[in-house]
Amino acid sequence: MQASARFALVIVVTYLGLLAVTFFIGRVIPVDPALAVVGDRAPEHVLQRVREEMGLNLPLPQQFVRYVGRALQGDFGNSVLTSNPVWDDIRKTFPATLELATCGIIIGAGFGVPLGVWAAVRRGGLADHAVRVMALVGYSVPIFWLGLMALVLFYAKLGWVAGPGRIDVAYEFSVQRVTGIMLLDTAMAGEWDAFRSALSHLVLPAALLGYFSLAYISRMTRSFMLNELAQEYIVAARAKGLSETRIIWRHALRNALVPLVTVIALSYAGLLEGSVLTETVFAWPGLGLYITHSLQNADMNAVLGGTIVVGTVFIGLNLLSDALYRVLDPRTRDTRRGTGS
Amino acid sequence: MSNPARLPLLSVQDLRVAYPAREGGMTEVVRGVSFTLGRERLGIVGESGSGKSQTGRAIVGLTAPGGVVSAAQLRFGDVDLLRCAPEQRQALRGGRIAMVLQDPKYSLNPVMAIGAQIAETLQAHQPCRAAQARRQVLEALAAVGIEDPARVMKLYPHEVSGGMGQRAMIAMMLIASPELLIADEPTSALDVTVQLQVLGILDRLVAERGMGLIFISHDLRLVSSFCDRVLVMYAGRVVEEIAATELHRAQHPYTQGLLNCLPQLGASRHPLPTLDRKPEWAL
Amino acid sequence: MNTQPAPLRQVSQAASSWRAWLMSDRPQSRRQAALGRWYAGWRSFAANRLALVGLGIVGALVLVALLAPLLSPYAPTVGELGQRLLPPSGSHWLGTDDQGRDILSRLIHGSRITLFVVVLVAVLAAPIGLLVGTASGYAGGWVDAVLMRITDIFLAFPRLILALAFVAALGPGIENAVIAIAITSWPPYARIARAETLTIRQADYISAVKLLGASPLRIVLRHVMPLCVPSVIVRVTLDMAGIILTAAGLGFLGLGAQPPMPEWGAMIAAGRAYVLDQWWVAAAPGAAIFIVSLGFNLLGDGLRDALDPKASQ
Amino acid sequence: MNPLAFTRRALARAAAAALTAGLAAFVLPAVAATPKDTVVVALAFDDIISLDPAEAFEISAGELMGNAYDRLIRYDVNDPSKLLPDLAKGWKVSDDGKTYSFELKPGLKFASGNPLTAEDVVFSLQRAVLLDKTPAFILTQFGLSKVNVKDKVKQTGPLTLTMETDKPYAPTLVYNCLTANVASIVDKKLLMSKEAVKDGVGDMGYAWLKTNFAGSGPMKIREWRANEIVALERNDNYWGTKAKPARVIYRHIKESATQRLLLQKGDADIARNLTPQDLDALAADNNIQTTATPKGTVYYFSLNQKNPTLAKPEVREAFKWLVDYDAIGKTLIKNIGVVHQNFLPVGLLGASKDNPYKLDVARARALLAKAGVGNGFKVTIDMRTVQPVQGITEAMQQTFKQAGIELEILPGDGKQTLTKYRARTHDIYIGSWGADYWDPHTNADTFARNPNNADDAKSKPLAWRNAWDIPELTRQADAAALERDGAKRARMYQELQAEFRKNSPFVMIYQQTEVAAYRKNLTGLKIGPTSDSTYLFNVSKQ
Repeated sequence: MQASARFALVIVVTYLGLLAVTFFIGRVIPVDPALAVVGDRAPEHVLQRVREEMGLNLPLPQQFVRYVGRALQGDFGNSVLTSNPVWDDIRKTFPATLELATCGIIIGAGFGVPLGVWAAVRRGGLADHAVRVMALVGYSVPIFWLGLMALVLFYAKLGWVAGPGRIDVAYEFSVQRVTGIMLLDTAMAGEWDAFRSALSHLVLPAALLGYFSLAYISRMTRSFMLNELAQEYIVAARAKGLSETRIIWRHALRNALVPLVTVIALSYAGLLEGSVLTETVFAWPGLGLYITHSLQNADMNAVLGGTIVVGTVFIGLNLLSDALYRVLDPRTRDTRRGTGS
Repeated sequence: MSNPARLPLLSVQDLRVAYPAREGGMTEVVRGVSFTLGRERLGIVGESGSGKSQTGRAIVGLTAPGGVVSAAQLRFGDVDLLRCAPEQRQALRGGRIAMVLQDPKYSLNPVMAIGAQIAETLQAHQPCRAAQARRQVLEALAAVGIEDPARVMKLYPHEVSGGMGQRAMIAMMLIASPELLIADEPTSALDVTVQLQVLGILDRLVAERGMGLIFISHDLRLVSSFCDRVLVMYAGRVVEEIAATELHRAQHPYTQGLLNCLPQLGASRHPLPTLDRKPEWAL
Repeated sequence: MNTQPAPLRQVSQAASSWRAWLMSDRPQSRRQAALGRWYAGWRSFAANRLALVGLGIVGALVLVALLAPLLSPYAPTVGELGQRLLPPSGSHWLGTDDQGRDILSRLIHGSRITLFVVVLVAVLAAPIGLLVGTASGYAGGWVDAVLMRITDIFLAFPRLILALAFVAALGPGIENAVIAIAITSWPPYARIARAETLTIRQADYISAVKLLGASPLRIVLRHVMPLCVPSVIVRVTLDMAGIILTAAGLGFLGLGAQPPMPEWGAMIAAGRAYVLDQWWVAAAPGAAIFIVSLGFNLLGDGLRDALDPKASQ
Repeated sequence: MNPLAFTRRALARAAAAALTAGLAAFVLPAVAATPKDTVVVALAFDDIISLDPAEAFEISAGELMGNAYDRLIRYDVNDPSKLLPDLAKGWKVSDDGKTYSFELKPGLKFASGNPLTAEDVVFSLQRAVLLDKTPAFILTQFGLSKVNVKDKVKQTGPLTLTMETDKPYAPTLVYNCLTANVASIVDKKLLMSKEAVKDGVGDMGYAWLKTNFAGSGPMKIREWRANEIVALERNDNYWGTKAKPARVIYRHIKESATQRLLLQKGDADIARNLTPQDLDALAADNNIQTTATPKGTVYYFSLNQKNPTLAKPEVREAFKWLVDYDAIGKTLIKNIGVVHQNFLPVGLLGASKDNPYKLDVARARALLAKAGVGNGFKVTIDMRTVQPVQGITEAMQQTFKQAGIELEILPGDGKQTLTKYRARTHDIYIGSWGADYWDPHTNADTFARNPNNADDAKSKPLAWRNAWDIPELTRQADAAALERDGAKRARMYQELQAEFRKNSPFVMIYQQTEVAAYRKNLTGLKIGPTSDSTYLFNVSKQ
């Protein structure tokens, strides 16, 4: 009870912090937000009028109060750049990022964990080095460059996958967007051609993001596994005559999963911030691109909206990983059923 | 002494265990240990680092990666442990040779219910239905003197006391009814009162099931009171082998040293005897 | 890595006796113990070939940065439009860029910027993280609460966005990029330092120091922080690649480095327009970034295995 | 939970992911070739902020307006000096040159189906003035204001209307201004039905129209998804010949390389933002053709006269001798621009083609010495990080150096540099200026007019932004705007440009040529000289 109250407080504080930081950024950026609205050619009086409408002439504290006040009422206003309510924009852009990030993390975790386990089991062996190098390469390549190269190869030269964008123009309007997640929408509509098109647009960027999170996840898996494999209960398990497979997957990994969920959750959060660079290269209309573009034009309403979403995602995933932590590790469940003897 | 008519349960000739040294080359931690074991209680005593645990693990086949085990002979009943395939070694482990480890706090898997861990041993050696397994687990827990097995089964290691944990450990190791049990300091992590209970249980089960037991400990008194025969190890060698009842006649100064360190009721405690070590013993 | 302490020279006859001395498990002096520890660390580190490769790469980077003027065949910022976008050749090993500048020379000089960025960010961010982390970990209570909230806020904020914002706010210039990256990259260190502190705080010798009446400040600075340093160092080394990439990303988005500065990220950004035909313009700096960050990663990885008992063992 | 199952699941997911990846890789063909009735355009349109013709003033938005909204008159894309009727059947100006009257074609309809009458035209013009958004000045410069517009623009019959100006301007100027987007005709009935009233004041459908459509042009704007897609659809109620494509879809693609890939794969029919290199490469591809048109956009850099050094006439001239126009023309702007040293882009009335300046370091040095800064100085330039501007700036940085001028480049995003520029806090600014409407006055107005150089001036033309105080030129420019004799007017602009070339703090570099690359199976694509005259509705596809 009291814990949950403290937790609520924490969240409130975090949000206020996000608000403050965003506001601060919006004011320190040497861009006149009004200029973003009226453009280069605007006569002075138009610019001034807009500045007043945006309350840019008020003293800063007053501006901040207004800003927070509106935000607290959930009114993030309209985006200057898209003329839409910020929430509408986010409802359009976030699913795009969500789709990409989710596929990315599935690939990343789905391959990263087994690879990490493999490396740990074959510690110092060829497999270990192979996985290590592969992962470190993942850490080390500039993604925008790799992305473009991948496009050239798989899209332009080989024609295995579809190019930039989320779906072929042919289907752009045939499928109506319910969730905004193309794979779901197309599947729900039963438009399998559209589904295939969406999928083949998704594969490349998702694989790329997947690879990058794979790099991190496999490394962490490895070190967690090494840690577990050194434990006494592994010796016990061997003494019981269990097969290595069972010892590794059921005993060691099962324990390693406990810290691993946090790692995975966090890299998922990382992907959900939206990778500006990937989204640029693949013309993917996602959150990262939205926030960056808004930021560069001092469209602070949009930036705030985006930031709040990212912040929420971050907090949410932290909660989720805590919850999973409890599920996975009985020691964290505070049930004292035990007795001595 | 075991009955010579039957071939010994375990015979070890010139067992050596070596590990790669930080400074290149190999260092031997067990240096030519030999003994044979029937269906009896053998104690191995020595300070930490004397190689007693390594001897035990080498027999079970749990020498840590990097370690090299060699011996003139290492046979368990009719099986030549040196030459048999890893699979067979694995089948033996927990099946015919079991090992109880020191501290249940670490030797039980923290995220698995105790019952599941015990059942696992059984399943690994004599596949059987879940219900069947459950029944056997309950029996095993009861056998180690746990009143309400049904409840304990569902508990996780962190939820039980050390004593109960160690009993569970024993149950886990005995459920596949092995012929040889190696107990590596099974009680030194427990508080004294509990120690005796656990030893009692161990004693009973070994007797009932006619198992061979290798009891590894640093506590000479404990061993002498509990075993038929005692190997005294120092620096990787057996310095003395002696029947528990003959201990007071021990020849080797090291053994005597160990004995003198044991406080005797009535006798004055001053000056406190100290254990002296002579390098030549290690030769 | 030289493990021979000057004052004790006379002891040394042969290297082997040195090794013995270093690895004796009964060190005579604190120094011997410390050196012994380092030596052991170094041995397990050196056992990892990949880590040595990493060390080699980083070493090479430093060397190149130092000798840049001697190594580079041309001036990094002077070019001629007539000579632009030449493919790799005898006279221009890596070809020329869109301004007709020799790419190799730019890469070589760029190494200085990269090094500058990496080192400076590390030097700025790590201490901040250490200070915040240890302080909040040791003090606990509301200090902890406040500091950790702040950390969380920074963590919850999209990182590149934050960096972008700060660069935009601070104006162009590599130094500002460095500051921006530093500001965005301290929170993880704070987290680590805090975690370590929480465990260290319980240690008996800390209470001992307390009994001796040391001030909290002194305890944190002298007794807690030093113990957190290794794990933070490891983390920093592992992050350096990330730092390089972030800097490159900023350069790629047109922030940070000012033309004609041969900053690698900016070079990729410039080469991006020619990536399909004059691929080498972007590929060369791309490869450079790749190799260097790979180097840092291998190094950090090795360090972790060597220093961090959890990961190794 | 069963941990083994968990990890199995992880593996299963891995397998699944791998499978789908593989599937996509091999089963799926690269789904090339867009639908026959749809023209797909790859274009960077992140500049669009509104679809309301009274407000939209960005390049990409302009193109949409041109395709989706009608005006009274348009100019001939093939010869901009000729005017063509659009909605208006006829037009004339009174003898005193202050009253313009128009007569509409009969039976016009909006896309909505509503009839289009003089009422809508009057409403549209008045609305633009009353809303007073950025482009409103194109109309207000003729003396229209919020106060008087209701009587200055009047409906005189169901199909006739008149517009009064405060001075007898050159009719071509007035007409040309009426071809601009801001003079587009909007659907009064529809807009008023969408009007949002805030504290008693109606917004004339402004809020709604920002993201919607109320026009009568050949195409309808179906949807605008910012930074993703814009969809135009054939307007079947169009009064004239119906649009050729049923659908035109713009996809927002920022990278030239990406646009090129899409075009070559056939996933786009037209690519609009290609770099010189990509254009060169495409020349080899025989599925691809290109079309080019000189635009009304000129690139320049300007010296802030608030900086005492840059204010010296010799220094101003020196800079003009320190740009390697030749090399830049051959490389950085090859295919996408031609060197041009006058503020009027070629194609506008009276535009001069003289380009006297070339790279001459010696001469520049002499001038600098004369100005007393012979041993050089340091100066900063604010630059957008976009090509070719950045390339040109870096090239200049090198040539300047030869004359001892240290040029520090301050890269920044567009809005950032602009904020500084408008505050007159820069040293040197490099940028571009596009004609707002097809008349010389549009550029004269900003380059050669500075009615008030005070910091709090009402209008802030480029001359003001560089604190260039020019009462004399301003007078000449105003006179030219009023000159009704075309030939005479042309001459006046010639003189303006001559003076400007010599003494202005503006170094004009080049005039943009817009190039579009398109697939062979397209016909009828022509890039218009202004952003609002690229007509996609004429494009057909086999």
